[in-house]
Amino acid sequence: MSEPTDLRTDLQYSEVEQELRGNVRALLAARAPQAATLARTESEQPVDTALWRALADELGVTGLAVPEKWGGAGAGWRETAVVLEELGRAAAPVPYLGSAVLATAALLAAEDTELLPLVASGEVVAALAVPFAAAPRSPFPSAVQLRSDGLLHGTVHLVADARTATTLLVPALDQDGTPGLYAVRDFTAAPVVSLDMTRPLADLTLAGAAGRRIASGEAAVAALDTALAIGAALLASEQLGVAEWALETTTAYVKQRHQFGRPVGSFQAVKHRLADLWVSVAQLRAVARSAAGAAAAGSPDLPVAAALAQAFASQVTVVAAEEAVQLHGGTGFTWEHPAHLYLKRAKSASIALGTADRHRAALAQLVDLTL
Amino acid sequence: MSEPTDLRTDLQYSEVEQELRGNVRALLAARAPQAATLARTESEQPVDTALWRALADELGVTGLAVPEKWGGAGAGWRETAVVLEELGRAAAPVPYLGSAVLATAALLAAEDTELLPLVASGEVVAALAVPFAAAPRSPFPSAVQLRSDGLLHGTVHLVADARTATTLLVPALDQDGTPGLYAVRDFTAAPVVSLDMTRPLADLTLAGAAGRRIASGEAAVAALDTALAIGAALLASEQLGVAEWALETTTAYVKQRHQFGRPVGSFQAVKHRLADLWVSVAQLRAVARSAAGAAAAGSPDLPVAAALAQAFASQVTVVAAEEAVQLHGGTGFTWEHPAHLYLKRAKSASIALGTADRHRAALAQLVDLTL
Amino acid sequence: MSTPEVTESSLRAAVRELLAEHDPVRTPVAEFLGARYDAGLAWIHFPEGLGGRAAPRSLQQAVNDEFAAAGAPTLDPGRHGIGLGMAAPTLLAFGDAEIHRRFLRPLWTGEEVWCQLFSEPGAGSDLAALGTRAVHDGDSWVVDGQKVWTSLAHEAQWAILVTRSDPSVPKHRGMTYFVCDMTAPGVEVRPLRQATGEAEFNEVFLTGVRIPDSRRLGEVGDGWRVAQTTLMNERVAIGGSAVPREGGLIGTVARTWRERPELRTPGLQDSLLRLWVDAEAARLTGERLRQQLAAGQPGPEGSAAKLAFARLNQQISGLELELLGGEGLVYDDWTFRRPSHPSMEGGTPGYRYLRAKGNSIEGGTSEILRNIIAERVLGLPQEIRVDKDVAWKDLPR
Amino acid sequence: MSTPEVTESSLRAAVRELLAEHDPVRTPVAEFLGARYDAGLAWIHFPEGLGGRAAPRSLQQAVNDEFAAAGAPTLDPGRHGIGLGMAAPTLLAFGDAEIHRRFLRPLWTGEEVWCQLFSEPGAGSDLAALGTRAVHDGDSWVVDGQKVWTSLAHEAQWAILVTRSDPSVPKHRGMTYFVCDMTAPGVEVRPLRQATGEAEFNEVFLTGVRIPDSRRLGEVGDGWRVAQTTLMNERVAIGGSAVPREGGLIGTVARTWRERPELRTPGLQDSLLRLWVDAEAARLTGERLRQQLAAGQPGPEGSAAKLAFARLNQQISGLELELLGGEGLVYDDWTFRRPSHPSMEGGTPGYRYLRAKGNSIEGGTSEILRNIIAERVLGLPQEIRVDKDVAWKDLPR
Repeated sequence: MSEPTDLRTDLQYSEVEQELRGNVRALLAARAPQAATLARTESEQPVDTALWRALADELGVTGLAVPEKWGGAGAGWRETAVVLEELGRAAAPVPYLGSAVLATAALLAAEDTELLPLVASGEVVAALAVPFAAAPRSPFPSAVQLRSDGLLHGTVHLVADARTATTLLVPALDQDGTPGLYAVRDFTAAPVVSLDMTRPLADLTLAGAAGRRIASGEAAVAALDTALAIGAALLASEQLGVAEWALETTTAYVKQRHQFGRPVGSFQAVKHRLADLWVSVAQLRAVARSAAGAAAAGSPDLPVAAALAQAFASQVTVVAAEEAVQLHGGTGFTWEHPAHLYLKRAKSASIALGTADRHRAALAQLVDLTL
Repeated sequence: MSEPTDLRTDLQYSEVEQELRGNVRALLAARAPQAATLARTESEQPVDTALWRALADELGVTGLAVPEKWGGAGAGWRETAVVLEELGRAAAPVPYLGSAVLATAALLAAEDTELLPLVASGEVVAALAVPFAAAPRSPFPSAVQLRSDGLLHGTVHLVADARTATTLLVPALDQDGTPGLYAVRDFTAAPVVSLDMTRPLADLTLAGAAGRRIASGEAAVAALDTALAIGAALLASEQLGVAEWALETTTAYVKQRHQFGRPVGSFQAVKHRLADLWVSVAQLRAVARSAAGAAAAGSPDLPVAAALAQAFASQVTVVAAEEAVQLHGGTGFTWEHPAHLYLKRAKSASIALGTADRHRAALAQLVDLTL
Repeated sequence: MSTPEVTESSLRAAVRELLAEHDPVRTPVAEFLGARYDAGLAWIHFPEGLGGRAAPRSLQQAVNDEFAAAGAPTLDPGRHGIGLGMAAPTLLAFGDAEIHRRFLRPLWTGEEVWCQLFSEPGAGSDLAALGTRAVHDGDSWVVDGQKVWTSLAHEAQWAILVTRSDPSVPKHRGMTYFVCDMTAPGVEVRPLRQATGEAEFNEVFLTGVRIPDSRRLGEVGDGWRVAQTTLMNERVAIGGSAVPREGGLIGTVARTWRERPELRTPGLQDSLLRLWVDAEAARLTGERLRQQLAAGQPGPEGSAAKLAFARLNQQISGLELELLGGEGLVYDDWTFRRPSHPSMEGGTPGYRYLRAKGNSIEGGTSEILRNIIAERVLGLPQEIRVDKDVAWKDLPR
Repeated sequence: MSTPEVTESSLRAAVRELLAEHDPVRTPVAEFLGARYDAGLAWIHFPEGLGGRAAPRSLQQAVNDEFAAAGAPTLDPGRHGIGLGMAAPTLLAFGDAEIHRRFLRPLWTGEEVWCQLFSEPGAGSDLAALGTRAVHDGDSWVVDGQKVWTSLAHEAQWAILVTRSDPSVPKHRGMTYFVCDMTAPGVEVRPLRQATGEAEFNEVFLTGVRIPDSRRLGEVGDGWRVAQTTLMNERVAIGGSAVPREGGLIGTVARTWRERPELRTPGLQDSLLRLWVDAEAARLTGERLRQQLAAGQPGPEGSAAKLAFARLNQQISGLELELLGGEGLVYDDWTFRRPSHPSMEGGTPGYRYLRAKGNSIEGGTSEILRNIIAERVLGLPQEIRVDKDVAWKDLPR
């Protein structure tokens, strides 16, 4: 059975991280209130590019995980995870997970010094061209091929954060079947009606696109797998933010909403459900911190930490969002109330980067609990 | 996908059944109070043979499922199920499931007119010599063999209701590997310390025992499988009785027990848990009636009904007994309070005749939900 | 209660007689149903002349079966369920002869659609907290307020309406119940959009709506008791029809499982089997309830059936998205629309998942249903009430 | 709060000095611990002369680590946990100098065992309802009543005891707290047998037990506040030590899974993996709590940890029996016995299943813990209290 590398992984938030959180939260409160986010989902611009620019230029958080020598902030995945918590809490429609996590992790693994500074600065929004449901430890995708014309051909369905991306990182097979990872700027992204309205997906088509190979063979396989593992590990922090929003908003609502002459939150059944939810969210916080720590440390325990994080976060966050809808009563079921944005985010995130079922199956292999 | 034979299976209790229930309940209240049952578990006679005689002689319920022409009461499995409900509700230490259900079902399938009148009258307590955890649709057991000496040799572990049985029905293979079902009177039963103190198990040894073959080949296989399917179907009614006891006793307790100057049952979290439990028990009642009905009708849907009954009853009844312990607080955890008898009965019954997991796997085959 | 000569066979004979005179297939629906009403074969336990013949309710099934076997028309329950299930029994119980004469027949024939103006933004689970004011003015009432979650308000001619007629007494005592004309001046219906993107329901704004006192049901101040009659009939109506195995959402997911072997995993199989078991248990429980009702023993299982149904729909639709994996990330259409016939089975998996969330809220939240079971079935103590003896106007909100 | 010169390095130096003078392996345990007490290295945040040196509590871990590294002896928490964790802080906070002098040292050295006389048959979750009477008589008190669920009562010399000294005032105001001599006349200890067959706990009957007023802790009538100090320390004590992955019951079941391939099924695997995930999440949460406590930020997560621990133990031990199938039908021994060291991991699967049922009752039921989290952490309204202003003697029971 695998052992966590360091029993004493720091599961707290540092003062720097708390300060970072405060800055991101303040920006989101000012620039991305929920009513605006909801209205945006039915506009021509479901992704908030102005908010993205503010995160990049004003807070400089798009390159947290990138070393300073490659144009980043030289922080790491733990700090990136704190930003994700806040983005989840706000259901913010920005391509942070896709560009600053998935694509950045792939570029870091491939040590692509050409794109890293551009992506770290937020100038280029990049997307990893894999279906959003793809889990770590999956077979290398064959959806895109490098043909004899030296160009990439293929279609990749349901890619997250690709709608505003200007550069794709495309896993593709060449004519010998050798895996490669290519940077591509010539593609079309067809919008898909997505369950998560604040993270619209797109179908990508590469119809003879030129690509710059940034990794090949084993290195490409490793870069893709590391990116997906880090993505799965860090997505848990975004899910934590969603769950925290659900818990806090619902707690505030049941204190104020009266029925039968009493606050709804004075009924013990409601109290106990929220207490149970608080326990789950507190556990998710520890799990998410552990996963971010494993990513930050490049720990050999990352596959376990990531699978654990997704197996756990996907359950808790969906329950949190579902409880939020239920305990808001009819109000929580209306379009006007933001609860549905979080429900859709929670359910989609539970499928993203592998379902809980898929991650439990991975754990069975990793910790020797096979059939 | 298999369809229930008759969408309109009667799921009610008839007036005759309700009268039968009243008689059994009155007898058990008078002769098998829980304090006596608890004391008996640590005595030399954990099984209440006097109660058995009363059920047989005074109420005539040991042969309910046996036609009158074979010495029975000519009722059926539905009526037998009502008796089981009451025995479960009383945690009564009698070999009814073993003799009046499992062994009787095997004898009926084999049409063994020699033993049927003796078992129906309760004069002979018979046991089906299979491990109590054996599920329907298992491979025919090979624990006992008919050797060249023409005698039966072997050991069968953890057999229910065998401690007071004078006759065994033993599935055994002859030297050609042909299955047979044998009536055996020469055996030793070694008591086993059982989790369910009110249904002690025994290990059976046949050290060269003469057996009368009552079925052979396919008929033996079918008789054993039918007996196990009917046993699984009817055990759900006993489990229903256990769950009903747990729900009713706990409901009564929380009405009377005060903490914080209020009945514990006035706290909404407690109310909602008991409401949920009531819903589950009401569902179990329908499921158990359906299973008993399928057994009574000899329905081709019996395998589904039995697997459903065990998959469902095993979950609900354990939860009911666990909630009883919890909601009685410390009291429910003491030896003096009967709750633990029901907890042990519920957990053991959830394993008996196949675990819920095992029955779900059977359903996957039966209703075409395979992997 | 019933005249001795009404028997199942006499009823079946009466149906056959009606069928002989009115071709069930060729006669226009409203005309056929009108004839059925006039023959006392609509609600057979209603009085003669009002669609019934004062017969035992338990014989209704035989009448319905006989009509169904002949292919006779029935009304769409999605459009007429509130009228048939809730308004009609209340009109009968609390209306006078003029109310009966005016409303019951066109309700039964489907010529008039009904809706229910009960819930308000501040009165959901706690219906008795409602604040829509009704002020007596001459021989009519003037009504002002806002109702919410109103199905069919945009299609209905008539509504059953509960109002606050006296704010100075405790909340259960100051309500009055009316029949409200939905075409009257001051009635404004606005669609209420929900998480699925569509608007099944409405908000209804009542501004100076005048209702004649002759359209009052029950006494002034007795509206709570009238509303209880309405709601009791709602609960009885649920779970009333026989369902085949795999009849609900579980059948949809089971079919996906069978048709899409590439989606299968051992873990998802276990989840599916657990839900299959729960769904079959709920189905059998509904069938047992149906048999009990047919045998004239209505039990409290109606609340339990709705609780179980909501939980199952939510769990099954949640599993369906997980089973579909990437395909579960898409939706069909967020565009605002007004479906006339919302259907779980007809939608997409994403729609089902979202719509099922409403199942534990609409028509009594699961929390309220648990209270009902705990208090009325198990006899557990009522919640401590702080609102029993306080004038409605002084309640905290 | 602390003298500035106390630092981690000065403490470590003091420990090493003590170790140099007292061989941690060869010195008799009580003597070694006595020396540690006298050197102010027992509870470092206690005052000088009482086992401490008024140092910050956050430095205790370093002291403990230093002793542990040298193989120094510690007391068995099963036997001395109540004394060390609950009695000592209460004695310090509410005892006078004579109490401190008489009791703290032998408690620390393990020469005297303590138990806790709190719960009563009628006062479990509602501890403040307790009815054991204490009547002032001269310069002592006479105590009559019954306590229950008392660990170690049959081994203890001393008890912390809460009594009802004034039944005529509301329940929280009429309690008084004492140190009780368990060898005094009138103290009778009877084993309390539990569902597992054994008796870990006791009932304690107090009949005319005389306690000198000098053994009172806190003011007359102020026993509730004193008891809160005791219980707060109990909650802090839980979940304090680092646990490796698969450290609890989940490890036992995982080993069975690995060693017994014949037991495996896809459905059980899914259940096992779900519990593995939950157990690992709970472990990491405990570790986060431990880090918080070490950093001097005790949070309310202690209640959460106990809640999660109880649920996990129950679910895991339940799954274990299902996994074992037929073997899960047996038990080891129902014979009445008095284990001195009950251990979940050491028992049989059947024992674990039954014993785990107590985890959600003992030391605060899961229901009470949920109330605590809801009210103290989430700030939700308190339960409506009907017992706040009623004299204890007039409360319904």
